[in-house]
Amino acid sequence: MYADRLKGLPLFMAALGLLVSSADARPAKKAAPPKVPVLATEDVTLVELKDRMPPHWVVVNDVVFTHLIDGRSYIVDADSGTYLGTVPGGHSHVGVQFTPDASTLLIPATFFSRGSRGERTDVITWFGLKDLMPGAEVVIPPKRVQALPLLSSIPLTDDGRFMLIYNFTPEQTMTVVDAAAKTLVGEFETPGCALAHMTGPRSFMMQCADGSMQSGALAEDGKITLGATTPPLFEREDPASDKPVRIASSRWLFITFSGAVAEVDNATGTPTPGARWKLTAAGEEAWRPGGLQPYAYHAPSGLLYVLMHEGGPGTHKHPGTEIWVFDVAAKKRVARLPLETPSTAVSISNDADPLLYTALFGSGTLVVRRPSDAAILRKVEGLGSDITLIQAPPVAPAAATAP
Amino acid sequence: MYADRLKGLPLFMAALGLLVSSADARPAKKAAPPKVPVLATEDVTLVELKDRMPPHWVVVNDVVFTHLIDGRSYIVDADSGTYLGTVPGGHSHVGVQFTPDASTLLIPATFFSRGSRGERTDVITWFGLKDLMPGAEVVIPPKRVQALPLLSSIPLTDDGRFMLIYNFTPEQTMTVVDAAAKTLVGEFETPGCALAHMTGPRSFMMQCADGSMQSGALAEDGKITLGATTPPLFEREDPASDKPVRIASSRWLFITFSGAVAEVDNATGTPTPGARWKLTAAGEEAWRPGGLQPYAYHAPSGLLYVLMHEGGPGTHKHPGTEIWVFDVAAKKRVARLPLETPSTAVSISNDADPLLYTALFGSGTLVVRRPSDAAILRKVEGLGSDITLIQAPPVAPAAATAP
Amino acid sequence: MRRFDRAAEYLARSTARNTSRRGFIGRLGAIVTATGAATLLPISRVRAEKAAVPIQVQEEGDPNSCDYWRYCAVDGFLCSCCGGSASSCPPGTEPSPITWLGTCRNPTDGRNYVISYNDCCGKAACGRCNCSRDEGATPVYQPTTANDLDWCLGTQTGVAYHCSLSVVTGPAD
Amino acid sequence: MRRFDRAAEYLARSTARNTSRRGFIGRLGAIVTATGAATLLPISRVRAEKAAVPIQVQEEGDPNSCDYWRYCAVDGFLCSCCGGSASSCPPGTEPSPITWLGTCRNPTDGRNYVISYNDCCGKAACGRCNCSRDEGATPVYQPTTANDLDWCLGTQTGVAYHCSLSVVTGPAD
Repeated sequence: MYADRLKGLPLFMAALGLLVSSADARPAKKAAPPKVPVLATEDVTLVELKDRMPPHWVVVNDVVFTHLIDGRSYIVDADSGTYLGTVPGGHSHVGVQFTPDASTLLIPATFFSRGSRGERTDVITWFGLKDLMPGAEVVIPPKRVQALPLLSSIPLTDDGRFMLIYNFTPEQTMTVVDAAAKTLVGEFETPGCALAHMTGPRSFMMQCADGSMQSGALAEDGKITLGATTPPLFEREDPASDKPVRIASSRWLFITFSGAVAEVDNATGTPTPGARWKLTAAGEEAWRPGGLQPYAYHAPSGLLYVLMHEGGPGTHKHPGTEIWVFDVAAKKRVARLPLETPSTAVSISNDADPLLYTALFGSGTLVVRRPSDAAILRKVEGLGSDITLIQAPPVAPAAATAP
Repeated sequence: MYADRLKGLPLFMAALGLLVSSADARPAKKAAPPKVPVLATEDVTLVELKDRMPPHWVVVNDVVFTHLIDGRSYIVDADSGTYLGTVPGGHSHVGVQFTPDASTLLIPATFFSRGSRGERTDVITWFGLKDLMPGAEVVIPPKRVQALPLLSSIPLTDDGRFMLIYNFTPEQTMTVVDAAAKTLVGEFETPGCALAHMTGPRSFMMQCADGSMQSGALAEDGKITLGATTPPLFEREDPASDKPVRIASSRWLFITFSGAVAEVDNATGTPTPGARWKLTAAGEEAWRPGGLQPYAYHAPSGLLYVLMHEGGPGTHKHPGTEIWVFDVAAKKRVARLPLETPSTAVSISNDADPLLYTALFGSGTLVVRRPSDAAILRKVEGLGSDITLIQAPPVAPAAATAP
Repeated sequence: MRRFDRAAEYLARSTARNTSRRGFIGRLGAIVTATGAATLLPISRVRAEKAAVPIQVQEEGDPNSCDYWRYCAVDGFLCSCCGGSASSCPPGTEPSPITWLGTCRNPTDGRNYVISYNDCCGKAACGRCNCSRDEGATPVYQPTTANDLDWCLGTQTGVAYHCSLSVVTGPAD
Repeated sequence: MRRFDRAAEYLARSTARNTSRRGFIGRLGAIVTATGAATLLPISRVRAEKAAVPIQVQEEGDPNSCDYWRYCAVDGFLCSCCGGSASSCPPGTEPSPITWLGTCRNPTDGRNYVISYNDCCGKAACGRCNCSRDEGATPVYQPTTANDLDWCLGTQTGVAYHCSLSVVTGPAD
């Protein structure tokens, strides 16, 4: 609407001798009569992204350890290596949850009224992928666990209906949000147990301080009831990582600091231990999994990618120097891929022709690799300070989609 | 009060076999019978600083350009090179104002209810040097100019009674806060003019868009009335920097981008132009002042320290490669001190035996120098991301001290 | 689109509000009142695009590089590196409706152009491709040509600065 | 001092509140209810000091270095580099009243000591001397020995994490 009025503006301002006088300050150099047409006056435009996240777009999370209140996620097109945009987090940023149709990002965040002090407010905010603008917001109890990022502290049910938020104050509770109605359902006590690993549309498992598993279920209204508990499955000396790997709807692999694997199935609502095996063979005991995101599972191929390094106890956050690839069904290593740069995070896209991703905390660089040999396809640099988790979007539309 | 109850705690916990079991995980190595006494159980303590800022302590401001909501100031003991602590700023952090007795820091800050979005709140917060805790707070109109840091956008009157905050929305106004009563006085229109350079207990000068100076005065209740205006004193082609230098209570040096100096005195309430001279001599026209804090004036010696570099128009933010030292009364250069590292900020302590400070934006390093030859005495590294302004505290107690 | 209608409304309201006040009618305000606040709006239209709008065909240079000719007076993160382009704001941001202007010489045609350095706003700083060139930039008390100011002040989303555009508004000569 | 009285009050209130609730009485809570919440307080006294309290005379090593023996299980910014020391919080922060414990071997006397890794809280991250050693640290579902958790949760000033202490609470052997 301003186009006509603005056409004469530069001329007007030049006449005023005020706004464009900086040009006059430079030595006036008589240009040869230009042969090219004058550049057109441009509009300011605003980029829109797609309606849904393509399989090879990826969300890279930055916790910004030195400025923890300014955590954020970057969206990158891994096929082209293009930086597409950013979505804001908050203090102690974890990551996003994709709606099943990959159209929307749900981001839990913590804010203070005065930067790093003052009244604390925790919210979940909906960001449409297309415009990356903050949409609906639900205020939740200001108790969200503040820790190194764990996706199982903010799970979304497979159908996108409920979001669960693990609280630690140090009382342990779980907040439930109705993601369809965009309302708070409530806060439920989960004494002694942490995180929620989804095992079905309305069921999950928690990990408990004594090494046991606790099952939980959401009613149709989102209320949580706790169910059966296993005996302790792990020794205190070699605990299972708090970053287990989901290999089927109800089945997870819990992997200890030393690389022992235990499968647990919660299909019946009672966590049931299954096969046990090891990532390392005889003679490989010096190798351990490590990093902030040491495991990536590719469902279409049944392959598990693990960041491995040589190190003793207490090195569970050390970066991996190799990626070991396992056929989970066969419980067998199928490849050992050295990395030219150590990495603290590994991830893989969920499509049939996947891209493998790695990053080193502090590098600000996402490395896009060929899964078969970890060969570098491209690097995307300048991704902030402290990359923690790399998240590939869901590919197949889930059975139900949240409105 | 818990001391007695806690004495047995470690033992108790060891007996529980829970909290200290990590020790058990390590190979038990029988130590030779120790000859040294067992380490004492320690208390957690909290460091207190001094009641007043010594002359050689210095405040180093970090705007954190990549995470603008987390600006802050670092406090450093420049004699020892020790990092003493930090005080928080907010979005687009400028710096602090010292109370005349150097006991308290007043910090204007901008916050948003959701990190970098949401409702904006601007406040002034009092931080006692001794405990660096946020004390009183006055909420001001959320209009504080957001710009590269300028101390004349947040001046305190010499007696510490009123704080002035320059607003740009783009309407130009000045907020006044009663720093004694810790209340908001009001917001006053200052059309066409910016910043406030204090020229007496209740008077100041502003710089105006047409190159003129506007005088202003505060009544005893803090209300601002505007007074006399000068004709334009500077050409648009070579504007005076917005970082003038105060050389006496009512007198300021305004220095243009090319290094022309104009003194203006507001003793009478009518800004009166005085001497004009140049930083550069014949043949030195290629040299210009530059940086984010290009000038430091040392009142006891009457010496002006200027960051100079070789460069043409448009280089007014370029780092200085030399410090030129001028005797202001004589309008004469007395030294030319090459710097081994370019610097964007220069400052000097206000005592009779001063330390000279420099920093380069992005380096995170404060360099402490001998004023006579700019020789490096020590460096303080790890001071965040983006050092903008270096502030030395007042030395002599001012005539009046605010309660 | 909705957001920019709102921004235009804001400015309209802002102008209306200020006709009866001195605050906006000073040495700076003179420009505004003489022509209506809208003339401080180098944004003629803002439309959403499926992709960042590239530079014009007869241009040369790399808009991801600080050397690119339009950036002669920029100071900030280049939107080209942040999911936008020299004239497109990244998704999820809002262009500042008012801003400051510089003049740069296009090496391809030898002409000087008035460049509008609108900020894209409402998200934390992008942090990529920091570029400070400052040619013709003035101190903050001359705001219409000052690049030290955060120009997000007219936006709905608040003053948080994300990145800077460099939009061709027309020839200067 | 006032602040820590408040912290103690908080915990006292918190315990009282929880005696009638299941939330604090689980596998973790058992420890608490058996002994009273105060036993989760490795802070026996907190007093203000004019200077950071140095390491003990019979110790060796540089507390500004990540190699220093007490840091065997730390994960964060060392308060020693932030205006404090291994046992002193920097000015303007508040020690976390509850925390997690590790066990480290003092090379000078060959003894193992229980180290309390209290966080200093209420200010943005210090950013100096980041140190991650993790010996004996457990996953977050075993919180009493987990260093991935922000332990500022019991403070008055909020959960903002500034830096980490490494306080000798006694011999472990």
